[in-house]
Amino acid sequence: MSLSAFLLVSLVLFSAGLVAIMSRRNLVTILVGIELMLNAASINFMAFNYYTAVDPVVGQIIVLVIIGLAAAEVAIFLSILMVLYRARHDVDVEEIREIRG
Amino acid sequence: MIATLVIAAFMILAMAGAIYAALVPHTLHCIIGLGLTLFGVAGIYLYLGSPFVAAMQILIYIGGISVAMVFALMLSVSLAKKMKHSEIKVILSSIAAILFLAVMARLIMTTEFPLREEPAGAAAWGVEQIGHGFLTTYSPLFIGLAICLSVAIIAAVLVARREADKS
Amino acid sequence: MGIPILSLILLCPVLATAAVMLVPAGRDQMVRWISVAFSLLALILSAIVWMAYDQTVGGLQFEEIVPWVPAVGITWHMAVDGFGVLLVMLNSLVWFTGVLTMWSLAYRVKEYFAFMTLLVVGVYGVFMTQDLFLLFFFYEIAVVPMYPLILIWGSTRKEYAAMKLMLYLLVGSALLFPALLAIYHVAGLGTFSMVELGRHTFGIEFQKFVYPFVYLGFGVLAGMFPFHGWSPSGHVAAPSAVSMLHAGVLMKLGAFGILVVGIRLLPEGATYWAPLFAVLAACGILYGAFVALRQTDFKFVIGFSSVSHMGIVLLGLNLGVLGVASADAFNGAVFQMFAHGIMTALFFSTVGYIYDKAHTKTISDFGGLGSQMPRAVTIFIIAGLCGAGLPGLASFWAELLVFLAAMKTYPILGAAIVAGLVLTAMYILRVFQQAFFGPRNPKWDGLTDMVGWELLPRAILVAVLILFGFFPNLILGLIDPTTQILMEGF
Amino acid sequence: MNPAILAIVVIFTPLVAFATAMLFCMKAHRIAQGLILGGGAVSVVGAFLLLLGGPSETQSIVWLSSGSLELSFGFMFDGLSLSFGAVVALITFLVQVYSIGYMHHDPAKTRYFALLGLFGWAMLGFVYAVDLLQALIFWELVGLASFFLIGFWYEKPSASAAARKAFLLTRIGDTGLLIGILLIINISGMAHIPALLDAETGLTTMVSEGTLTLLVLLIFMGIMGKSAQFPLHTWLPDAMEGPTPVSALLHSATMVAAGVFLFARLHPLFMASETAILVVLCIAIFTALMSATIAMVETDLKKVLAYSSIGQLAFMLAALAAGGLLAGILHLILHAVFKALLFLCAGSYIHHFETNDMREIGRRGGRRMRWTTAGLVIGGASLAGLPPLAGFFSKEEVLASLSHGGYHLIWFLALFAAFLTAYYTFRMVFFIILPDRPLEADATVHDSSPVILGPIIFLTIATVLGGLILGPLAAILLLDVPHHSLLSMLPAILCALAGVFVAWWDFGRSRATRRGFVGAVPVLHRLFSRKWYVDDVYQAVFARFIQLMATVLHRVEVDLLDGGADRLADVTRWTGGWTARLQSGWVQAYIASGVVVVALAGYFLGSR
Repeated sequence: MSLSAFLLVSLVLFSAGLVAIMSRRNLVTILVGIELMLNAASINFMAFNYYTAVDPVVGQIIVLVIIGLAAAEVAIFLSILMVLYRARHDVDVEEIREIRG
Repeated sequence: MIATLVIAAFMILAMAGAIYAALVPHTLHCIIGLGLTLFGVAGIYLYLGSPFVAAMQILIYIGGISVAMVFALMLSVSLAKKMKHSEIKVILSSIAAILFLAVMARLIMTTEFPLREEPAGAAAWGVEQIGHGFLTTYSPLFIGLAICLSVAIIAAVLVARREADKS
Repeated sequence: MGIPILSLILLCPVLATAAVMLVPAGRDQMVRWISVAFSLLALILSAIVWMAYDQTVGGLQFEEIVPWVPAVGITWHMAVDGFGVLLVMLNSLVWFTGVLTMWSLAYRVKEYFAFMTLLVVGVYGVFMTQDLFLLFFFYEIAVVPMYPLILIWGSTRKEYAAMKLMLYLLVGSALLFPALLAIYHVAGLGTFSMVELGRHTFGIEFQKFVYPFVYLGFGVLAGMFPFHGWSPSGHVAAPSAVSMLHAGVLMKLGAFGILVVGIRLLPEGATYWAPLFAVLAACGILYGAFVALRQTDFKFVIGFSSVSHMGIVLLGLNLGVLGVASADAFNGAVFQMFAHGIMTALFFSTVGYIYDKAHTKTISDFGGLGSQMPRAVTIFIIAGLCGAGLPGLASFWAELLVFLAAMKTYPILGAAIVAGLVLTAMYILRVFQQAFFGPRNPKWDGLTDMVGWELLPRAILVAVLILFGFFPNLILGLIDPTTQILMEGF
Repeated sequence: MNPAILAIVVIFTPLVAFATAMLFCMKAHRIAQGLILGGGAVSVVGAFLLLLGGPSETQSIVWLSSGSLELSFGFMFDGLSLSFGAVVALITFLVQVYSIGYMHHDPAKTRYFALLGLFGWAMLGFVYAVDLLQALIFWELVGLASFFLIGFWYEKPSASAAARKAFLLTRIGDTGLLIGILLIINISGMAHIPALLDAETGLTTMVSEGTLTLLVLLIFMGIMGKSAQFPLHTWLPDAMEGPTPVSALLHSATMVAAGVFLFARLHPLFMASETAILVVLCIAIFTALMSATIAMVETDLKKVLAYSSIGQLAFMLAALAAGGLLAGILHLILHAVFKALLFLCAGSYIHHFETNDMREIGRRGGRRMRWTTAGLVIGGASLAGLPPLAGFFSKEEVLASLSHGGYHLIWFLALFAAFLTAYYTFRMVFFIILPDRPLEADATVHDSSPVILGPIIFLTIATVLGGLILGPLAAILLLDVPHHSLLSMLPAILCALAGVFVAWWDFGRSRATRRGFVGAVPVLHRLFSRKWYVDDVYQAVFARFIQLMATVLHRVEVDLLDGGADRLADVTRWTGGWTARLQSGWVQAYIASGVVVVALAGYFLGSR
């Protein structure tokens, strides 16, 4: 297995995340897309860490941080989602367009 | 050889889960797809010599995050049902994503990476080193993460509760 | 390195901002006392710096050098030369008197003083730092609080004025920032230290190209004709102490920037462009005076007089670059920065007082105000006479030195500017006559005149004007050695 | 005692009195009055001590140094400073005493007295100044004091307008003066008066005659403003809006004389330029004739005196320009004495009758104020140049210096001006002492109080004996006393007597028409009573021009510079409005476009 293989896997994950973000109307599925993209980034870190980095601790630390941040993000995201749901009984992003210019 | 086969299986699992999650209409199925991907990624971490991170991936991501998402889904009943799904949007965004994928893939294939002589063994970067790193050089990161997490959790509680009071 | 006195001065407004923010809501009196205490402390420290500055040696003193971001060569490098000492003093004086002027403010006191001291931080920083990056950093700190200050506490089309001011100044910054980066990059020394950069000789073509960016970028803040549009409306809209700081000190940042960045680092570019900019500055002097003649609002008159008087500063700088008139032009320009700062602060402080009482700034609404507010009127008249260049008040010497240089370099232009003094006298006297003299207007009989502490800040400024009006050598002795060092660069 | 210390006492005591009165005594009128009078008395004593001490070395310190420039602050103790300084201090003090009575009922008299102190300081500082810039500073401060004193009754619109006009017109002259001084500093690198005047190393050796002419004419502009010479004279008659003692002190005796004093101070420079002399002579003689003609038709007592001041100042300048240093200074000093006397008398009448119209003063019994009337007649006779009063000697010297200088046409015109002077002066006198209808038996007319009469009587005596100072003055100025034959004095005496006689014929005798001979020529009468249309020309040309410029530039500001910026902002906003429509708020579209852009960028950048 070479570095490029891992990078390609991560690219596929990232693209899948993009599709999810761009096409879905449900906030939860968009969150799933974001998680996919974060994972793609993590894979990249780990792969470069394994194949090229001088100090292999760095990559792992960053991945751990990403995992932690993802947890925080999900906590916030879900609580907002709950509030939003209660207020509007809907989490369809096409309806949430208050930043329209 | 077996290792190669195993890692290839994990990679395929990860990719398949991701594509499934991206395309499937039902929200719950989507989360399941994410779970598959996370599992596959954990396998990849294992192969890349980091059992600790792989364990964390399973514990936090699959055990924590996915479960939380499912719970959230369950709490709001109508969310669990199938959402409106517009085919045209899926097709358009898939085209954009594939365009992106193609360009990036070409970049990856044509780039020469400065590879290390030989991949480091697991012994050189075990849990001990990670812990040491977190407590010395990267301690600001650690502290920052800790603060961020606690703030996020407190904020999440506050946001959810204040609205509950109002209603 | 002894006591880092410059950092201590800078720390005063920083601590004041922090302390003011920590005061519980509703304790307005405490906010005021905190502000006045810290500004007094800064004033005392500035006075110590002035006393301790070795005038026989000149040059940069009280140096503090601490590496900050060594990777790109940013250093916490604080030091002042004669100009810096003078302008730090100016800032301390205007801050102190500004706080006292706003003593009676009642609306959102805490936020007001927090923003105002933040602005002061930026101004101190620019006058003290010898690091190009920090200079720009502090410059922006000084500029940005203007927006909320005008928007929240202002009057007379405040949204419009605040937005206009912000846009003009941001355009200035946009010109400036690439120019500063280009200076850093082209020098290739890997340091932002202006002392180091000053030793480097830039290519003549580069200097010619970059200098206008620096000049215009800083010039916008200095109220340079024809990019002065923000200044009159900004002054009019801002609350009095902000106008004081703004016209009194902030506009000097622009001129100071031209001096320390433009002229010191790019002398040949400055020389190349000086004739054009000198003529523009002269136009600004006459233009400001003419337009002031037509204004109907107190603050607009002062605003345009600021354009006119800052024209003298800019003219002095450009004439100094041309170097025909030895040190007089630079000395005059720097002197004028100080004198105009004090004078305008006095103007706005007094007009602010009248406005607070009468709730109008339209000149023709008044008439015979001299009977009702003799003290306020007297103080305004002193400021006005200073503006008209009356001997015995500080600006006379500044203008004299610049005019001297102008007469030597461009005699016809110089004569025209000297004749412009008549215009200055005309618009000032017009205000006196319409607002203060004439029959007593019974509408204003209820107004109370300044008493006690209200008189204090204005009295301090008047005293400063008169002191340096009669003993100009106190200032010239301070700045002349620095000017001599500057002149060696040409 | 060191003269420098004495000079500091003389100059700065009034300042201290002024500051103390302004800061601490605004309510305590009596204390303020006492302070100012005390300061004035100290100045008088000091100035006379200096005068008795005789000329001595100049003393100065460095005041300002910037680059190569060095300015000094110090005092000159030559005959000119000492004699004029003593006169200034004396008349200032007398006017202060007089003001106690005159301003007795004014509620703001502390301010008034304080300003007199300010004026005393500024004027004395000017007289002893050693450096051109130092002189300029005090010169401007004198103008400032004048501004405040003319506008003392600032609630009267005419008074504040007059103050503004005085400040602006003198300021126009001062522009020339400042340019001249700046040029001198630039050329010679100094402004120290004795050094500039030095015959071997001074200014005259540094520049060509053309340049020198330019320089002295620029300085003369300042003199024209301050000493009210055509065409900058129109502020002086208007300045009569101020309290009468102020007119006596500033606008006849001392402040307006500052211009003449400066001319005398820089006399050698003017003498070095033929052209400048001619220009000054022409302006001076024209001013003298013009002011005399206007005074002939004026009925306001103070304005007649104001125009006569303009004319007499022109006489002084003419004498100085013709080379008669002694004549000019003598007339300067003696005119200060008798013109102050005339104004104080006028003030006494005005204080009593509360009108400025001399015909009305006469009709209401002005001549019953005997002491005042005596002062007026003696002062008037002196102004007319009747022997043996002070004015006779000085005017005699002036005319003699003109004829000695060889300017015969000017001499002749000056004689004519002297005739006119005698004519209008006695027109004024006859209006007051010989009113056109018999006086009623009015018991209420009485003479003024002793504080007012004291200075008048003192100055009357000084006017009678003034001619005696000729010898001592020449000695202190180190000049020779000229001797004139009786024959050479005859034309002047005859002119004066003729003037008095014609005035009697027109206004004094019982069947007089009281219209004057000018009244027979309506065109001239209108020209004179409209003051030669100078003010109208100013109004029509300069004021309108400046207003027009201001309006045009104001439009430029509003429409072009400011408006242009606003238009730019409008365009931006409009563009923004259009582009905002692209912002659908549909986040997914943003992301998609972002992805496409990144992909394209990656394609083009990656293909390199």
